[in-house]
Amino acid sequence: MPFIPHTHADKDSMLETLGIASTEELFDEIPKNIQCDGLPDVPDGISEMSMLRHMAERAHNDTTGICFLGAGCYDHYIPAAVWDIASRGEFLTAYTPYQAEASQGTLQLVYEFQTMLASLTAMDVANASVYDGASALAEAILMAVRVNRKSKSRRVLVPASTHPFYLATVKSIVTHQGIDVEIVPSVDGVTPISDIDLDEAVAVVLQQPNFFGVLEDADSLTTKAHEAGALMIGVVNPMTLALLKPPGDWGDTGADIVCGDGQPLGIPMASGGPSFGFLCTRMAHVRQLPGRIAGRTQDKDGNDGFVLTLQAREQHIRRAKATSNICTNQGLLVTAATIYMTLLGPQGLVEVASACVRNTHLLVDRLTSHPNVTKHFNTPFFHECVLDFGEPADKLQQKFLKHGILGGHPLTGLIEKGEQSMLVCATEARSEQDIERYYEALENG
Amino acid sequence: MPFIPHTHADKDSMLETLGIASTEELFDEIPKNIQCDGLPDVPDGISEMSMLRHMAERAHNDTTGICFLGAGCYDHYIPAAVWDIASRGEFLTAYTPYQAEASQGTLQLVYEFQTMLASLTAMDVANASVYDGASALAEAILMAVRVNRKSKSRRVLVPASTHPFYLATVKSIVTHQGIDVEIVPSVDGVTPISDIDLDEAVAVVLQQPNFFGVLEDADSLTTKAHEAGALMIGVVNPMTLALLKPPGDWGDTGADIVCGDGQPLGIPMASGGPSFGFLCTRMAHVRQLPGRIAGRTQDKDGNDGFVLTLQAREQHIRRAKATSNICTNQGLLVTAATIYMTLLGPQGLVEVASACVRNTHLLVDRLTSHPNVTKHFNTPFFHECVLDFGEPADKLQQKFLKHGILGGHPLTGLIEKGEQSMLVCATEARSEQDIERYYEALENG
Amino acid sequence: MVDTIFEKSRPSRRAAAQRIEGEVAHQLIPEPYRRTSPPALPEVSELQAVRHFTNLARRNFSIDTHFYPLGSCTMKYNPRGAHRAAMQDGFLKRHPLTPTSHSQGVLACLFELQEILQNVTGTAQVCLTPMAGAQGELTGALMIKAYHADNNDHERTEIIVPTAAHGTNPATASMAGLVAKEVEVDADGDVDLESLKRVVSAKTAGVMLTNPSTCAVFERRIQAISDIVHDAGGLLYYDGANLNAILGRARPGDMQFDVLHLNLHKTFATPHGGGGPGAGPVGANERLAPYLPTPMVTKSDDGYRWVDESERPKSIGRLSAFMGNVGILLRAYAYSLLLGGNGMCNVSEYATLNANYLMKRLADAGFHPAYPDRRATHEFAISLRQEAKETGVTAMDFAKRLLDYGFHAPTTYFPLLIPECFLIEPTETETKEELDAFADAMIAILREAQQNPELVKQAPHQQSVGRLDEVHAVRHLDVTAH
Amino acid sequence: MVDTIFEKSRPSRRAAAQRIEGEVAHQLIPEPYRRTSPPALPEVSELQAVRHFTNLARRNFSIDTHFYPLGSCTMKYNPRGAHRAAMQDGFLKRHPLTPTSHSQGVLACLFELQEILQNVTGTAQVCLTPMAGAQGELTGALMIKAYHADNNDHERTEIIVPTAAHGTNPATASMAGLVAKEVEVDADGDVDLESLKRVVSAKTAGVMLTNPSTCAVFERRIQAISDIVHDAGGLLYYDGANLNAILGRARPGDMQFDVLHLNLHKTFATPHGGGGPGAGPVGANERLAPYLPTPMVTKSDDGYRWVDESERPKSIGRLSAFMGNVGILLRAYAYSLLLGGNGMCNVSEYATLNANYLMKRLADAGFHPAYPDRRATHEFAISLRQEAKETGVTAMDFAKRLLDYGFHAPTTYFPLLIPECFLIEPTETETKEELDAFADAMIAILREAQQNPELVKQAPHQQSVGRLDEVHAVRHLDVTAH
Ligand SMILES: Cc1ncc(COP(=O)(O)O)c(C=O)c1O
Ligand SMILES: Cc1ncc(COP(=O)(O)O)c(C=O)c1O
Repeated sequence: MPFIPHTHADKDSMLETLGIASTEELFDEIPKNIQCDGLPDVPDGISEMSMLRHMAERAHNDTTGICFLGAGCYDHYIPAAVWDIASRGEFLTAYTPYQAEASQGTLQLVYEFQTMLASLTAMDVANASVYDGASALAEAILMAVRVNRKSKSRRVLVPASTHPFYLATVKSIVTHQGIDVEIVPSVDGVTPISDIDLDEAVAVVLQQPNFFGVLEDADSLTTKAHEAGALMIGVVNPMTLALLKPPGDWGDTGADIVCGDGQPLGIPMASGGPSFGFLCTRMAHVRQLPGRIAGRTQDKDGNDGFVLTLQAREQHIRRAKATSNICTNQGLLVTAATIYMTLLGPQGLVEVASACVRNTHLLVDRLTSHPNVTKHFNTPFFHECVLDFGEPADKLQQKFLKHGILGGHPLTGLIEKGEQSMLVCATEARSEQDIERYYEALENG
Repeated sequence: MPFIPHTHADKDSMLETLGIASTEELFDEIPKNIQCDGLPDVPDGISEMSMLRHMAERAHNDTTGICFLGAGCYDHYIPAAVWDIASRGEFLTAYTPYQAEASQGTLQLVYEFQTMLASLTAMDVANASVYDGASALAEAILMAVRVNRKSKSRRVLVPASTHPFYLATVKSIVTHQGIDVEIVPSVDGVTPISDIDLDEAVAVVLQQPNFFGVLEDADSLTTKAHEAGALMIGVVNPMTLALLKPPGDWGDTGADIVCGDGQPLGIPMASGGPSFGFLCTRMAHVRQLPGRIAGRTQDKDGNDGFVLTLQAREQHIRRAKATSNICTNQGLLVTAATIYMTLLGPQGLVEVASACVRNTHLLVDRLTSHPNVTKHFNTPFFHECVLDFGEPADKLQQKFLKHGILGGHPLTGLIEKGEQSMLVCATEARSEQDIERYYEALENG
Repeated sequence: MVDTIFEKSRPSRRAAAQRIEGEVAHQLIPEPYRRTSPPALPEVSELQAVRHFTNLARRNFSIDTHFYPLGSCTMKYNPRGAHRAAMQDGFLKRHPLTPTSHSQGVLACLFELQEILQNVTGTAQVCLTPMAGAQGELTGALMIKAYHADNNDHERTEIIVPTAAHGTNPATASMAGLVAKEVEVDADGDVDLESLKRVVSAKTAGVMLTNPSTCAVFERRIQAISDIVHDAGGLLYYDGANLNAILGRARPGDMQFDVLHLNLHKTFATPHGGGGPGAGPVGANERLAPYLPTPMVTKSDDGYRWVDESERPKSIGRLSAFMGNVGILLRAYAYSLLLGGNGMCNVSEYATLNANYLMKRLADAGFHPAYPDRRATHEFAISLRQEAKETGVTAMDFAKRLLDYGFHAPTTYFPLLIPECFLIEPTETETKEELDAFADAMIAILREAQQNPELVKQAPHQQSVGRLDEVHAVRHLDVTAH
Repeated sequence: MVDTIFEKSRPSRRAAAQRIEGEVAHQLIPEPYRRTSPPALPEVSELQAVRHFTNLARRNFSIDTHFYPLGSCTMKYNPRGAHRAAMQDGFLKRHPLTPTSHSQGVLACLFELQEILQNVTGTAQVCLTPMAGAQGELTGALMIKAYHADNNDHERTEIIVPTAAHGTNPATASMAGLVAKEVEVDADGDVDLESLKRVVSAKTAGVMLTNPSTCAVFERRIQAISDIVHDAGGLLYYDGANLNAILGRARPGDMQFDVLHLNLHKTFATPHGGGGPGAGPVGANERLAPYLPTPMVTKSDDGYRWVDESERPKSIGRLSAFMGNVGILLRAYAYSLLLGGNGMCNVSEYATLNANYLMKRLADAGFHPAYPDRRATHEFAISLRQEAKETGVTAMDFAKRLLDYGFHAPTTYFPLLIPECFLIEPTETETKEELDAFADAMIAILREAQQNPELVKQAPHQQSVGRLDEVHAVRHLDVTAH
């Protein structure tokens, strides 16, 4: 009984208090025919030592090499302090701060997080978290439809240059509320803003930089969307906002809703999760924002303190009319991201973003110096770029892996001639030697 | 300036308060001729990311394989909770609990540690820590000489079966106080108790199990020592005391001073340090015990609390007459060991010790089933044993390493024909497959 | 409160060990795309950051520091070993799009976890990707919809939930484009069958039930409910939030549920992280399994691999960018290895023993269990209505005062149908001594309520802040520091 | 206090995930060697253990939670990155007796650290093994003895220490079998040269000095002292506890010191761990280098390797079972990589700026620096004698009251020659705001001492316990729970 503290004496005395002979009696309200006889098909428990040995072997199996994969999940360096602090029991093993007075740590941190994210995106408010970037986009679209009551349509435009898994998630989730997701094809890796028909659209989405790493004309689309009475939803990588114009400043009056995935802010790649999704918006729309929000208030003596606020939006109060069904969110990752942003500060984040841009440009220059390799698009990119390798990307990837290089994301089916293309990425964690090793793998592959 | 928070504005305003133009002036009392111009030979600082990348490569270099080395440092399994808690900032970054009211965490923990160690050794009191097992033995000998005032001699007997590095350390340290360390040769791996001449000895040392893993006749030696007016000093591995008779119960009235290294109690091998040395004794001798001791007391309202006690023994009060010069000790390791002993409990420690004994016996049986391999001594052993391999041990060890086996400690110069012998050890962390892999390495070596 | 991190910020101060060498890359970004003013992130030293967040942490109650009997949340011990297992470099540094050839370690863990959860729930297949209970619910609702659509049964637009249901159930219904229909709960906490029969119709897509229910009693007539709903062509969804009560003792699959989710952050002890993350794997019987989301993990001769829509054409699709909260799944896998099938049976036994014991102690002291004639399950509800009437001290006041006694408060005011409700879930990992201390605190507070009600109404008194004004927070909305 | 872990213990309770499968091995141990009754270790669950020690941790002040200006101890920020670097598996799992062939990683780190420390101190060779400052001192004293013995200079049995010296200095002398002779310090905090000349003789083995001294001022006449001692045939030992003040700005080797230790847990920011571990590497000039302890690390064509007595016949030998506190050495190495030579120079600059600023603020507020005409170094002493006389509030009372203001107290009553002394060392990693807040607290306490002295004398009031009775602790010795 690994974590059960009861001694025989404890059990006996508790049974005695209850006036029963055995714990079996406690289950006498469960109809006999649905009781099962244990879990014979689940092996018996093992010790922590054996479990860790087993899982260490498994983890060891998956050590792959130098990562040039991005595509929505990035190999950034995480300062040691981030997880040392986030793993403290008081952060790790608390739950939703329902009892505010016993949760001031988490609540103040969330308030600070909201401030940072709002500033990063140049929006007024941020929530403290939905599940991930993909589900955040789904929530953003649902929110846009609730907010934009003027619009009678349920037509939402989403560029094909959006992350394909985000697109898939959006489709799974939002179509059930009668929303019509229309994909806008891209041309040369970017969304052709002037060609878009915004008639009757309730909202338009734009990912910046887009899935292919390419910079979109967010200013024009935002202005155009607003002119057409549509809301503008930005999907962003928060790290890039150290250098890129924040969505709050896009076009005429900025995006209306901003969402994205927080993984680049101090969250390990960890097979893609847990990470966290965020949503920011204008104060006018805050009551339609899903997810937890902390607010500053006062205690009975007039001292400042923090509580969960605007809970009337949430399922535990509003039930069927809630802004979302979300309850458990990704709080611990918000904690880590807040510590990360604090340790980096504005200057640190600029340096990380700059190194990512620089390294990816270096990588692209180096790889395209090889006769077989060319850039697929000729557009400005941030820290990801599509390269054509002139041979099947799947096989090439396996060859690279033999040299300890995780070379990129094959784009089969995602762009024209994608079978020979990969989306590559070099973060600040890649060195010039790493890039050179990639080139060598390419030459010797 | 990695960890310096000063902005230009801070610096300027501080200089202004000080009424000086530059920080250079603050150093104007240092004669110019001994000032140096920076540290040109120390390379410039690098980022945490670069440092960790560099040190990860170094650490990776040293990954050796399955450890069958013991000889004073043991590869035990450490429950995950031990270092998660010991690494909390409040334990990691506090110092000696001089301000007791702001250090109740460390002080109560030390008090609990003392209780556990005293119980484990069957002694009355324990200190909370000296540097390591070797220096603990040196301190124990110095202490014995102080305690045993009746004895006019300074003759201390130490068996040759004691850990050779402990012997070396003792020699470096104690001889300067005019103490005469006499080595008692061992016969067949054990100390020949009846042959020992205890005349005028002030103290006798016995390591149990001894360096060769062999069990010594501690009972007889203790009684004999006491009859001769000498103090008995036991050197023990605390983990073994789950199964072995504790020194407090040796012979007639038990050992007088017990020391050893705490590494087996939740401390990583980490190249042999930091670990901690411990010392236990009878209440009558507590004022001669070096090192920190926590005591329970009361606060002004009569509530229980903890303080450092008997500080008059220590250098900061007693100066030249102190029991030892020790100041900074190995507190954090005491913290880890206390958590470790708590998580294991008496039953867990018995299981660990049993598994060590079982595994080493399995290992010895398996290896000696090979025609070239024999036991060097034919005496009962605990979890280490000397095996003769019939070929040079140094070379054999390199062969084993090629198979991922760290095979043992070559005994060149330590026993007769030691060039072909190794001290081997299998802790609870070794599996039957590990042992089988060792055998295969032996066969295929 | 302590100063916010922004008050500690000074222009151009920084944690310089986190610097990255090299030039700012402005020139690589065409001008119209550039940011012109830096974000207002705090500018502090590394020590300031460490000290600030360490001290914030110290202002939280948590399982590691306090008894935390939050009903419906299963705040049991979160093994540090499981955390360690998931925090290994091999797992943390794995990119989600790493080829299968180099992912056999994590895939093996996930595959085995699928199998374990199938066994535990009595379902045919399990998909691990949903990222919390509520996403699991949405998954189930969408699967039910997809099933009916597949059968050209397009009129089934209603989903039935008990009045006592958790808020996520009706909210999920809406999110799935279904209409939540409430069904009454009778005086004993069971679903009222007559009420159920009235609400069931040809429009019924399904029913969502928790069993044990959110009233903290076992739904005894589950068979009858199942028959009524199934006969009407509806499906049964099991909300697994309360699985801790019956782990290894009764399986939802054996109760005729068609689809269900588990809350790994509850039953499988993954840390709650101050609000999350969790994981809400979904299991289904043969009938509904084809609709499970993607990706899932399968095993074939040449190892483990992902399965996506190409092989599962009926799947409702993808619910997250990658594979859900893998890190949490790994912790749950580690936990299930530690417990094993035998250990899981002990969980429900001792969780139930603890709840019944604490309920008895409180009842003996004069408190009022919501369902005095029923067994407690892994948790139980008491109503403080009478105490509130007699002393003016509400359940919320009791909750706040408990903090001063060193206990996190139970869940308050849920389920809504029990007035002045405390939903108390001690979990199996707490000692009898801790339960006794909690009961003693409740008794002491009751005495305070009788003798000095203001003391309790003004509580807490020993926390870093006094009772906080939630109404003020909404009226004077202050959600960012700038 | 909270209950001790023993009060939480119950017979046969345990943290069962820590079980090891298999039989108890009694039969493998001959009967006379067996233990017959189990040790009284606590029997608790894993949650109880985690909760107990987590809550104990929360009762500590520490650098990570509080300003901790403990003079002579250099309580600066301990970088988490350095801790992470040393806690890597490759380092943690290395057995100390692993062959050199498989230890090149750690050996390279240690070798480079030796080189860095040689550079930093201006010495010819450094040995890393001493495990704290005091062991470094003993090492130095033994080396001095060995040197004189080697020169057949057997009468040199005395070692000179200033009256203000740290207690470890005279204690070390005794441990080395030398006699500590005190030398006076003058009114400005410098060693009194006349006094020195009187005490120096043909019996002088050497002198032990800290510079800056424990009076927290720089010993200006170091050259003269060196000449006097060297001329008399004695050697100079440098106690490196205060190196933070002059890092990268003045090197002990350049001041004619023959042998010295560093405190890596001070100057090189390795965590103090609630009392330790530390590391006290010893450096020596060409004359004394042959006597350095073993093992040391050297580099040759085929890599790094250990050097032992066989190659260093004059060595004083071994001071620990293996290689000292390697884990701490790795942290110090990481720290020195982070700082680099340039960063080290900043350390002394800002440590000194902080100390001088805080001294000025306190002096301006009416407090009395012990050496008002001297520069502060990285620390400074104030005397509260006058305040004590006027208000009856002692330095200890001030110290206890500071805790209530959220500051760890400075070092009190050291050096002994300064009455009612506070030795205050802010370190370079604290902000100006923190220093200002500390100064404000001191001013506020002074006002309290004047207006309501009992408040201060009864302090602390806001800690987990009130003022503890140390005399009671000695009189009623209670050092184990059983
Ligand atoms: C009964 C019940 N159902 C569903 C949920 C939702 O689960 P989650 O918070 O993981 O989304 C909860 C969570 O508290 C619950 O208690
Ligand atoms: C001046 C001085 N010398 C020596 C020491 C002893 O160093 P350690 O505590 O590392 O043994 C100290 C420690 O505080 C000190 O301040």
